[in-house]
Amino acid sequence: MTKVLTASNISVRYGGKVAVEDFSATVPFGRALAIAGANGAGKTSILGALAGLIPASGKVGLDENTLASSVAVRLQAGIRLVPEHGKIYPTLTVVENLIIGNRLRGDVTVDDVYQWFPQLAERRRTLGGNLSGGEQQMLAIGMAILGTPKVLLLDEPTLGLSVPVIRELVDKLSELRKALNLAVIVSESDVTWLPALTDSVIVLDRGTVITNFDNYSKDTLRRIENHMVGLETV
Amino acid sequence: MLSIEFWVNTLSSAGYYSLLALAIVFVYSTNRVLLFCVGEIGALAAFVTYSAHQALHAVELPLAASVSVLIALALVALIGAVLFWVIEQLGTNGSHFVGTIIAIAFALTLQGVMNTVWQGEIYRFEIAPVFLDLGESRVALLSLVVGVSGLALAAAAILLLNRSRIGYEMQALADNRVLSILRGIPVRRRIIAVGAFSGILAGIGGILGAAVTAISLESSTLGVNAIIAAIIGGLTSPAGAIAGAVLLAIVENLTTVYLDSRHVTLMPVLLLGVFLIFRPYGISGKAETVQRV
Amino acid sequence: MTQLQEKRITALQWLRIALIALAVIAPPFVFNGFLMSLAISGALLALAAMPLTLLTGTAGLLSLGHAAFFGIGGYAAGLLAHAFGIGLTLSILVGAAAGLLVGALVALATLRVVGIYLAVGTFALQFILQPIMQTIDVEVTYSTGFLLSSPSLLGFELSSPARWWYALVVLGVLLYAWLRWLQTSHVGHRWVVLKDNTTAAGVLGISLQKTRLGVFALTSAVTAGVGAISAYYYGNAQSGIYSLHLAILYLTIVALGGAGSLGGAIIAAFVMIALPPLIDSIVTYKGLVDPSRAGGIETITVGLILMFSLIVRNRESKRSSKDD
Amino acid sequence: MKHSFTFLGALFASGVLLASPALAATDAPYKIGYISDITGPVQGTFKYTYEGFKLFVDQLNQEGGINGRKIEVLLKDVQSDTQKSVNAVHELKSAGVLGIAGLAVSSTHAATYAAAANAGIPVVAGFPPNLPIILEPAEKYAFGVGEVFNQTNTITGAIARSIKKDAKRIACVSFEAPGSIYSCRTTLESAKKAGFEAAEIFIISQNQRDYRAVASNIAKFKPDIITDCLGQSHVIGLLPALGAVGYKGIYLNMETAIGDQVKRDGVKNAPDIDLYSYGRFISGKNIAKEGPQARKLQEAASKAGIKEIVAANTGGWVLGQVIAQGLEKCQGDCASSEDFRNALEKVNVDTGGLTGVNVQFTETNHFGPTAVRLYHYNRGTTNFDPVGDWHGIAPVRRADK
Repeated sequence: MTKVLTASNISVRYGGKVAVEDFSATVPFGRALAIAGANGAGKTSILGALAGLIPASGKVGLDENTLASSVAVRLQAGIRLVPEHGKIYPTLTVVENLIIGNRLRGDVTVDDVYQWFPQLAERRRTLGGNLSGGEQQMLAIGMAILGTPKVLLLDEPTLGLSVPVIRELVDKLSELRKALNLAVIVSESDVTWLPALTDSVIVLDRGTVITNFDNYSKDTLRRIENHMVGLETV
Repeated sequence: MLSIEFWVNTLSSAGYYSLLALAIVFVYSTNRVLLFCVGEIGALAAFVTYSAHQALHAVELPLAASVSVLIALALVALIGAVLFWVIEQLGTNGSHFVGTIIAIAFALTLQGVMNTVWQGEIYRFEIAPVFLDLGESRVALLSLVVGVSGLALAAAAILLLNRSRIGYEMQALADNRVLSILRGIPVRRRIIAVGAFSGILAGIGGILGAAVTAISLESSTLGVNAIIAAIIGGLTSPAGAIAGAVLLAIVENLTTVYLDSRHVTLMPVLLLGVFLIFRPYGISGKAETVQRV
Repeated sequence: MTQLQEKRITALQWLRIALIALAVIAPPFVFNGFLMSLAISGALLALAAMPLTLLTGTAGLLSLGHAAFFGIGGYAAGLLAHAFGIGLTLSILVGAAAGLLVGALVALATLRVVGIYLAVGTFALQFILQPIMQTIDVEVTYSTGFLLSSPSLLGFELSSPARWWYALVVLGVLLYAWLRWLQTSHVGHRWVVLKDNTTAAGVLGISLQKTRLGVFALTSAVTAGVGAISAYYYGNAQSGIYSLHLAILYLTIVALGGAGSLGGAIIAAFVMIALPPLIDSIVTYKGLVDPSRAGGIETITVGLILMFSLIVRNRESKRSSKDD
Repeated sequence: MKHSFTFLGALFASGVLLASPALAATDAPYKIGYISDITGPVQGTFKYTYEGFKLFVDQLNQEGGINGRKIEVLLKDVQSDTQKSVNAVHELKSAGVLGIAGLAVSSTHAATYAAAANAGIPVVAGFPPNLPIILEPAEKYAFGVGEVFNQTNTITGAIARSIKKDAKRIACVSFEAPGSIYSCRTTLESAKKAGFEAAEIFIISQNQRDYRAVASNIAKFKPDIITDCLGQSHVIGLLPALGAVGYKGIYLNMETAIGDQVKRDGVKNAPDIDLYSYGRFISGKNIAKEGPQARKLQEAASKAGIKEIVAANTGGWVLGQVIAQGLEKCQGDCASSEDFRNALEKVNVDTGGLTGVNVQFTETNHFGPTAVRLYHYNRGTTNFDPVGDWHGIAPVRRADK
């Protein structure tokens, strides 16, 4: 049984500009890691690199075997990215979105998704574009976990959602993580939800890792925030 | 009032216009490119069908007609695929009207090919004329067949798209390419499949059109009316393309009956002008929310 | 930058200026009748291609109505000469005014649409103007088209190819300078914003409608003005000349010249003029190909050049957009 | 931008080398330019006139040419493009031609004449379309040996009357081009003079591909006779459509380089249409008996593998005769194009059976009197049999002068 996702020395360059510099992390299955940092810190680039969407140097592997950097290979290996924007097809209905997601046959089926997210079952005929923010996020996660997911990468999942919806989402995510034994990496720029969503955090500033914490005491949250705002430097 | 003949003529024009317009809509909704060479692809299919039939007929191959149609459709499918492959070379940042100029360049190249190979000759399919006497007017069976088969094939193509997984994937691709990559759709292969599929639709439309008119370089101007039909129908909706084609066929035939047949080209363009001003996104086109002015 | 590099840069610039000066002054002395007519046709194409480069390249508005605006200028010259005996100079102004009006109308009619739909509006214009021009041909000139002769520009008699060439060169330089100034001025910046990011334009308080109306009317007026000059050079304004084919030729020139590059458009215009005789002599050289195929091969070549230049130009801009 | 500048410059420079003019020699052949649409959009109409012209010139050169000098033909294929036509005139002037023959679609004629006039070179337009500016008072450098519809169609009414004495209603079908519309106008005027009560024009639009609607319109008019001024692609589309809508009556086609086979295919599936055709130049599988030049054309054509001579071949042959006589009558060794122009105004060619009357130019009329003959299509023998004699047409003055 594969037990851990390892990412080592991931660097991303756009032309001359360096977006991410030497990022490494290991996430055991069933655990969740947060990548925290202000906008433009390189969070989205890291997730894109892990999913194979964005060309990057460095290695990504499940246990010992390294994965090729094509999206298709990473998908087959079970790595699923839910992007920040354009995470569902607004012009297709819920069921059509799920049919697209269901290309990769596997353990989790459309009915499972309906069980995880009952609201989607009720609104199965409505167009994605007509769903609420929270429902769209659930549909996006539903599409991503179809087939046999192993790693779930979420880019700013709580952005733009109301507090009750976020609370429901966070509970559902931890349920999913345990039930499907997923390794989860969440990019977050809002510190409040870190403890509920994840077990450890790596803080980034303009592409470089500043520090990381593997527990969330009150003090840790304050220090993470200072780093993000630049009050505390390494 | 309007004779049966009028309705049969309208039906047959609607038949081949809807296939051509559908090809335009599939292309536009996939990569926002206006398929200016739809008429040339149709004319080329007609020429290839005719020449292949002549050659196969000489060798007395059975089923010569259907084999030659298949050869023609295979060729135009290839051309559609190559067009999409070239447009893909522009990469994602290639704005859609660079792609459209590529379609115009394809139209030019295909005209050159037809001019070089068939040298401006004009042919007709040897289809024995069979007439039906409905009421007091005589109606050519061929017009009926062209009309019915055109509309039926167009409806089938839409059903294929609205019901099959490949259909959803094509729509998904048009909607959001990055998400489609992330969900495992083989984007490049699907895009080229849309190209081939649109080429076949345009090819069938061209062959049906030529069956009722003539096989000549000039019959590529059927593409001009098909573009108007597609735009009136709303460039982003397949059903709209058929509605646009039927409306265009009615306007064309009404013009010939009541006005002077000379204005057959002008009236659809005026109709297009009216749509551009009052309902720019056509009968059932979805508003282009991304770039709303 | 070292001293040496600076020296080499200025030398290069001097070489370029010298080359351009040579290309401008030499032709009437060096070329024979045929090459002179090619050069003048090329100059006329370049004059009309520059405004389209601005419209499509800088402001990002694809137009298929370029031949129609060209025809408006031609017919203005024809009607004025036929009815009032008015010469070239005034025809250019009247033609430009007519072009400005029609251009503004088309822009107004397609105000609520974006991108490809505007190309469709100009495409419709081509098919609306064609029957109007044909009716004028039948009713007014018994199908010959307007015959225009003895052109003189501001008193300068255009009686010989050399005079035509120098007049067009002067006009070309003036037009190039004016459009280049516009491109780099605040007006030009608004066009670039119009092209690249319509939402940003809204934020910056740039009225999209006014910008689009302005650039469309301006480029249509210039094109119509050149249309009047061209009608006098060819001595005839007839509906058959202003075809969709001519509009596509202009698009090819703009694409070959590179988006927004006025200099590129000028060079591409001369290349596209030199191409047919070049292909003809290559194709029929030692019976390489049966001459009756030459026409088709030429059309194929123009199509392939248009495609090739688009892909190369696009790849270049993609590479450059990566750097900044 | 830098590397593309050099690439584009090189392309243009090489164009200069290859197109430079040929060299000159003492008793050099007479140089005649020929401009036409050989590979362009309307080549189906024009390449056969050139074919006839070349047959005549090659045969004349074999017989030793004129005053011992051969005729060298410089062909410029302009594909019915105005810009290329004007550039071709300048190219031919640089090559030192005495005159230019042929021309492509009528929309390019005015510009070609204008450029040739500036260059002082006479232009003799071939079959079919000729602009009315060659009628009296003709433009100085413009001549024509084809069809000027304003003149030819003045007789169409009488010809239609001669086919069916009691015919009352006539329809004329033209396509959306100024020359063609104007031709039908003249036809309908002559029909009214010849006693037709109802006469109507039907215009096929520019890219009209679907002729059934037009055909049913024409049928609804219930004409006794339908005549036309159309191109090849229109005739191929219209005749079957008329059959399809059940038109039973006479179709009188004006031969404008359409060709007999196209007409045969058109009426093959329309048994009720009684097809007639009229034209200035004879055509057919064996025309030798029509006259000496007809026999020569027949021999030259069969040698060149042409099974059936079309009117355009004959038109090209007569164009060759006119050019040849112009060169003969040119004083001295016909050094300048001006001499050739003056000689052309003295031309009076006996076409040896190829046409009804001689081709005769004068100082003020560069087209001259013409004649047309009526043919009836015999479905049995698939021949077009002549009906009665040639109908002479008096020269017509220009409408705009």
